[in-house]
Amino acid sequence: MTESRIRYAVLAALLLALAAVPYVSGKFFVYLTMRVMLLGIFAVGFNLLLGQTGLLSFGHGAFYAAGAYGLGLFGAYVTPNPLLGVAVGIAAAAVVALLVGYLCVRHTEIYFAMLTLACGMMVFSFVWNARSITGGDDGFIGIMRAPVTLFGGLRLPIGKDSQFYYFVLAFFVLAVWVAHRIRISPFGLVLSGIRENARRTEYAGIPVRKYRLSVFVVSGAFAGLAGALEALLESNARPFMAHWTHSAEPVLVSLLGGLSSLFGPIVGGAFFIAMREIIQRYTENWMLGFGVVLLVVIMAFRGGIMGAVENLFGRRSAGAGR
Amino acid sequence: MQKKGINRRQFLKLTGAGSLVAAAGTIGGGLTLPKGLWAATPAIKGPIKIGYQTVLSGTLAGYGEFHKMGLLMAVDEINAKGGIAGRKVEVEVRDSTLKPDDAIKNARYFVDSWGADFLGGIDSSGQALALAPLMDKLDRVLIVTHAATEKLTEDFVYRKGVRQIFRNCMPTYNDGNAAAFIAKDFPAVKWATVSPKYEYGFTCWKMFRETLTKLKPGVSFTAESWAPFGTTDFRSHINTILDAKPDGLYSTEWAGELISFLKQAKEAGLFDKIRYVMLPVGAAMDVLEGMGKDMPDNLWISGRYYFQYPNNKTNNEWVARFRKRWGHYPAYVSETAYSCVYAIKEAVEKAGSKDTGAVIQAMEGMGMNSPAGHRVFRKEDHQAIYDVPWGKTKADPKFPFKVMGDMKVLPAKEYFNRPPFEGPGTTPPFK
Amino acid sequence: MGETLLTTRKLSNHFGMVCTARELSLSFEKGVVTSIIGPNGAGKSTLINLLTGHLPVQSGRIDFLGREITRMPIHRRVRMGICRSFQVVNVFPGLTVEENVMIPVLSRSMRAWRPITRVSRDAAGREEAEALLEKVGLSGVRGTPASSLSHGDLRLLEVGVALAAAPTLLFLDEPTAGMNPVERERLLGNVRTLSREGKTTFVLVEHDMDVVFSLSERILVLHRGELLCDGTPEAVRSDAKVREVYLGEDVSDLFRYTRTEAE
Amino acid sequence: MMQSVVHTVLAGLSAGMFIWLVASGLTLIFGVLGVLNFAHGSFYMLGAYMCYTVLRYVGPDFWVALLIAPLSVCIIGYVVERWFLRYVYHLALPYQLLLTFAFVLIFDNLAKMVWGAGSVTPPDLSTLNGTVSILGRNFPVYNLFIIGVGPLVAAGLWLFLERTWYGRIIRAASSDREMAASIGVSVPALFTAVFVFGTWLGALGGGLAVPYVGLVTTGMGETIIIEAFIVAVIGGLGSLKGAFLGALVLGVLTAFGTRFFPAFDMFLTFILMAGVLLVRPQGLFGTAR
Amino acid sequence: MILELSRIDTYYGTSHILQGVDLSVREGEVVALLGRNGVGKTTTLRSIMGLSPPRRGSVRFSGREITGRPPYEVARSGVAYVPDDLRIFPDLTTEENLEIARRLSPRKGYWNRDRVFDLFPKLRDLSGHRGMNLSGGEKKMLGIGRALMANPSLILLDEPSEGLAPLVVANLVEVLATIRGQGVTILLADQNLKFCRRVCNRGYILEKGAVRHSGGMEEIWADEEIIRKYLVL
Repeated sequence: MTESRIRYAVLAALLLALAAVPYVSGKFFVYLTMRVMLLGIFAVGFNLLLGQTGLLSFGHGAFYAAGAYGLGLFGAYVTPNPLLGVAVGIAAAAVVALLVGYLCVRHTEIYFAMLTLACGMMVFSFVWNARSITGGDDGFIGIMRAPVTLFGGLRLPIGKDSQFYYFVLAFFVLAVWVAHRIRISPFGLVLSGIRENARRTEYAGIPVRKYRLSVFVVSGAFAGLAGALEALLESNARPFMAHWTHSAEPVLVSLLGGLSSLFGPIVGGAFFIAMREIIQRYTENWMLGFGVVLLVVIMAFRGGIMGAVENLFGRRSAGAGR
Repeated sequence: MQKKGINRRQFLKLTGAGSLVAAAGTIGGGLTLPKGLWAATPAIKGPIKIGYQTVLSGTLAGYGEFHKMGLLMAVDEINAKGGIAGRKVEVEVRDSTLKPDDAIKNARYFVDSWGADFLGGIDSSGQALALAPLMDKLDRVLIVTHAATEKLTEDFVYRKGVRQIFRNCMPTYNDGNAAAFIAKDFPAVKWATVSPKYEYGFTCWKMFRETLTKLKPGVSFTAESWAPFGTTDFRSHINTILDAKPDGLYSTEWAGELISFLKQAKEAGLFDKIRYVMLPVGAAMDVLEGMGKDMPDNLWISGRYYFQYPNNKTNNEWVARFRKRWGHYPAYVSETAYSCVYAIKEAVEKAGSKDTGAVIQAMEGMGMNSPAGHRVFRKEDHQAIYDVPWGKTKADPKFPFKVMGDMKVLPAKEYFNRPPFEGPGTTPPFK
Repeated sequence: MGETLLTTRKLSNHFGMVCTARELSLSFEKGVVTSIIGPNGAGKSTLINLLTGHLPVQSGRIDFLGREITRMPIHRRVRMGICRSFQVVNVFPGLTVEENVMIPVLSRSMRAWRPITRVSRDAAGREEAEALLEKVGLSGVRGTPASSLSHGDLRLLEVGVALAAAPTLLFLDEPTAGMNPVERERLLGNVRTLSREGKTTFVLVEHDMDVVFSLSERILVLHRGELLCDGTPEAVRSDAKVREVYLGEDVSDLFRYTRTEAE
Repeated sequence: MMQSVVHTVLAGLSAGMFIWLVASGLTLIFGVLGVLNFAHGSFYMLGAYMCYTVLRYVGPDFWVALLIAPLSVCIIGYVVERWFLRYVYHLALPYQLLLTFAFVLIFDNLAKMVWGAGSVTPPDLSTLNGTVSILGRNFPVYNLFIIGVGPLVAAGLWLFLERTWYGRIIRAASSDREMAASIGVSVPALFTAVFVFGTWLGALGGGLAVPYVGLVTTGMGETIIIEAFIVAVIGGLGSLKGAFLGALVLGVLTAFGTRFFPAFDMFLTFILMAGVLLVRPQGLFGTAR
Repeated sequence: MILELSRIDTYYGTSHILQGVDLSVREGEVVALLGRNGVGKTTTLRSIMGLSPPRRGSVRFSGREITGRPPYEVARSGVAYVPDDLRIFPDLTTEENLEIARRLSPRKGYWNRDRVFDLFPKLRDLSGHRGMNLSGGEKKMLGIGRALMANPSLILLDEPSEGLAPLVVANLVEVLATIRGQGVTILLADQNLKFCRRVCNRGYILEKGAVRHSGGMEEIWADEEIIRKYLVL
């Protein structure tokens, strides 16, 4: 009882802190926080696949790109309504994920990783080559942030970053909440069953492949949401969103933060962005610095940052108990 | 901070003090004045901060280094002589990694966190175009020193009115249009290309084709071979060209990829079979030095600046100073980075303010002397107009690499697209 | 005795040159606790693997409750009522004991597809899981991750997870391996009770002869993929062939059995 | 047309051989150690830089450079295996990838600090400098040499693995680590040795690339490591035979794609990879793991 | 005593497999580990070899403590292991499978390739065949041959008679006698009591991870009580 109360209090405090960011900090910090939230949405969704189901995808950039281009094209040709655009972006990502997933989920482990890599890179090549639709390597530029229309009449402008911040925050909270609910839902339990022991899950009467495909699509939809929001934030969509180097980002931050918890990927994402930012202020050789930090993190705490934190607190409370 | 800035700008607008200060700036321009005098000018407070981004990692990191050399030289020179309008110049350089999202992040960092007054740099077209829609929000003057896409100035500055963007380097006009002007005098009628498989390559080839067709009806374009970013093996591309048996080859390959391409093409005997070869960025220092004596003779090359042109005191002295400090000949990005700081200096001192609106006003149509010669920022699209030479590669005992001989200099005005950038009469040749 | 649940016809399987099932034709009746025994390599695990879908059937046919299931995927056999436990503990190590049994419980209803509702609010499912854990004697550790259970508890959980699928026919592959006597007794007690309830029919593969003889109503003896003996415990115990198989062939008596090794 | 096809094949073969050289070390390391070494491309890059350094500062003798450079990179390979990789063998694949990725960042940056940011170009080499005319079109002797070196390395590896004492141990340990230990193989030492040998192969590829590509840059390993990965996967992870064949197929296919289907040349590689994986997830010569 | 195990406890994960196993083998003896499936025979051999190091207790070989030593050191000190699934290196030919073991061992002695081929003439004909193509019986010969090539003082043999046709088992009895004649000590685990009776001097009977009984083979053979309790139904 008290524990859950503390948890709610901490969450409420975190949410308040996030909501207060545009009021108390500089614009750049607001922007970085938005980037952290975007990466967080991307990685939290991705971790439903890696952390929850035990499938390593190297092609999630494709769904991210589908979300971004979906929103961009919809905005340019149909209506710039951002909410509809985000919905279209998510739908586009889910459709691409369904196609890719249908081919890939029959395999697991490294074969799954390699197949998703190949499929993602095909999407990348397509976006790069379909210049008349996507703008090629220049990207799809000039995506505008039209005001959000709610309940028929209420118009909320999101043009300024300080306004758009709340748009992102709302989706971030929604995404984290959905991911949280999936993790504690029967569906999520079955997914962790598949991760822990796919064979045994079959012997529980579960059609494992269908579940894999479902979670693949769901996590693709998260990627699509992040992509659509980034398209709005940066006013463009780029082919490199689908590139494997971008697909590797959620892998990296999930591992950094820890696969086992909901907040691991978000912490990893924040660490990833903050670390680069900090290192970059001191040296041009940020790659060296970042590489060394990565080495230390992997060699020192293998459960990721969140794992290390949990261990620390676990040990402390155990010590206090004695 | 932001609110204060707006207030000040509004204040200046209301009182007309802006023009007053601008006038003061014009009087003082070019003179080295003691700090104390400028300190009395209320419009400029604190140092002049320039946030500069360029690629510092990956295969093209060499360009970033050349940017930095020119940039630091300008900053040191200016600071040694009392700064801009008596204010010290501060510069921070960030790795742009060639990724558009990093370019945006860097720009936001410079403006929103570091407090930059000006932005400079930008290597890739994708980065420039990604950053462009953001510029009126950031509201700082951005001087693009390397990215060449004409869309930046035509679409964003001219059509969409993003007035914060300026470009002081050659756009694709030189790579495409000017190449056609040179090529029209050759007997070659069949042309082919090996170019990068991205917008830059496509655009230049299109410009070249269109302009050359206009200048010399009857030319044909027989083969295109596109090399993705990161290509190191051009043998298949070379085969494509050799199979097509063109008279002329046009290639906008650049940097390391151009070196690989040239070496491999030379081995394959391409230059024995094709007499007319146009390399719009072949005069880049990294290519000339990288190829060294291996560079075939009689290839037509150009660049966005070439250190032997113009052959005047300003340029020659600058090249000498550059060599003394860095032990290199200046690359074109060194010149544009160097001139970028001086353009800021001129504009600020002309405006008497580092305020964005005032500086834009001062910069529009502004002319300045630079190592590359006289530059004028065209009012309509903020594109700097200056001349660069085309010439043929040849050996010179004074240099360990091939240099540009038989220089031809076309006036930039004759081959730069003109506003309104659509409809007849906006693309060369002009009557 | 009761109705026939499962029958096989001429079921065969080979691994390379080794024959692990040779034209096995068997049937299992409802309510009869059956043990399958035999020395190493007799083909006991292969038989279970074939029946539950773990291995593809090379030749022969399997029917369950009047339907052919020879090529049916595992999860559909489970839905029909065939489940198993494994020789090596094969549970969900990272999940708690309760979650371990919740997966099969949920999967029986379509509730397993629900993505947003909470498992913890699924009262019916939890009640069922709780009842089951109570039955197998693990309700005290329901919140413990399976990976930190003792070996005996893990074996109980192994059986518990299999039971949670509410099978009509349940194969237990060496359920008592590595258990201490107390745990073994608890498990055997469970099997007896549950068998008496009549919902589930048990088939065991066992090495512990105390277990086999105290529990089984019918014993199948396999040897090199063939059915050597099939009968009541008493009949099997007194079978001379069975004794020989367990003591090993007498090497001086060379030609009593057909040779299976290709020489 | 004939001329074009022949030259396209030749171009494809020489390109494929480079991918093979990199993929061979990658495959060997994966086959024996079970580690996907993302930093293998960095060894390729370092091999090229070391080769350049020897050429520039010791003397323009390519063969000497080719001898010294890969060996010097082996020291780095040793450090990576002995002090870092060894401790993550038991971890899941993504962690190994992450660790080796960290090394990619570090090596790229260190190379930039040591050799400068721009590309460096080697001095002129008189070695194998000419061209021969094949069907009326020049083809560089060096490329022919590379087309020869690829199979030579393949044959050498084959001989080494099939005919030598160490080769047998490696084959034994790669199929059954535990049994190898039970007959007296010191598995940790063997792993170090194989990793260093794989490093040598990668660095050798880098050294050979110096005259071929014509310049050395940081980040040059990234393009080739992806191709090598693809080849290793197509061929079947851990199968040298598969990697060799995969490299040939990929090299020739890319050459033909560039020459005859330029619109698709970026797709082809991945279509090939996805196609092979869908039909045979374990690759052409791989065994299901 | 060439081999002494005192109170070793071995776990697989959380599973407590060996619970205080004590046994000893004198030089030149052939000793059997008896018991039904799953009583810990294989684990005992693996514990000696260092493949599943015991968590407690000690293993001494030739008077030296080898508990917790890596397997390759145990192997080099003169112990050879023939697992029940033989683990013939599939990529290596018969000859290579033999040679690799000889070259890895620092010990030289009676056994070499020709001696092994004399012992198993069949292997000579198969010397160029890859391990993966051999039949079960051929693998068994090769597995024992490979162990001999190291000239070990002690061979650990897991289930030598399992899956073999009676004729082959008979042959095996002779082979083991020959090996023993060369002064090699053998510790074998088998379920086939009749086979063990023919080759072994003594036997240990394991049940549930501990030694329940030990004695001469004839004594065990004669004790119907023990046979019924631990070995048959």
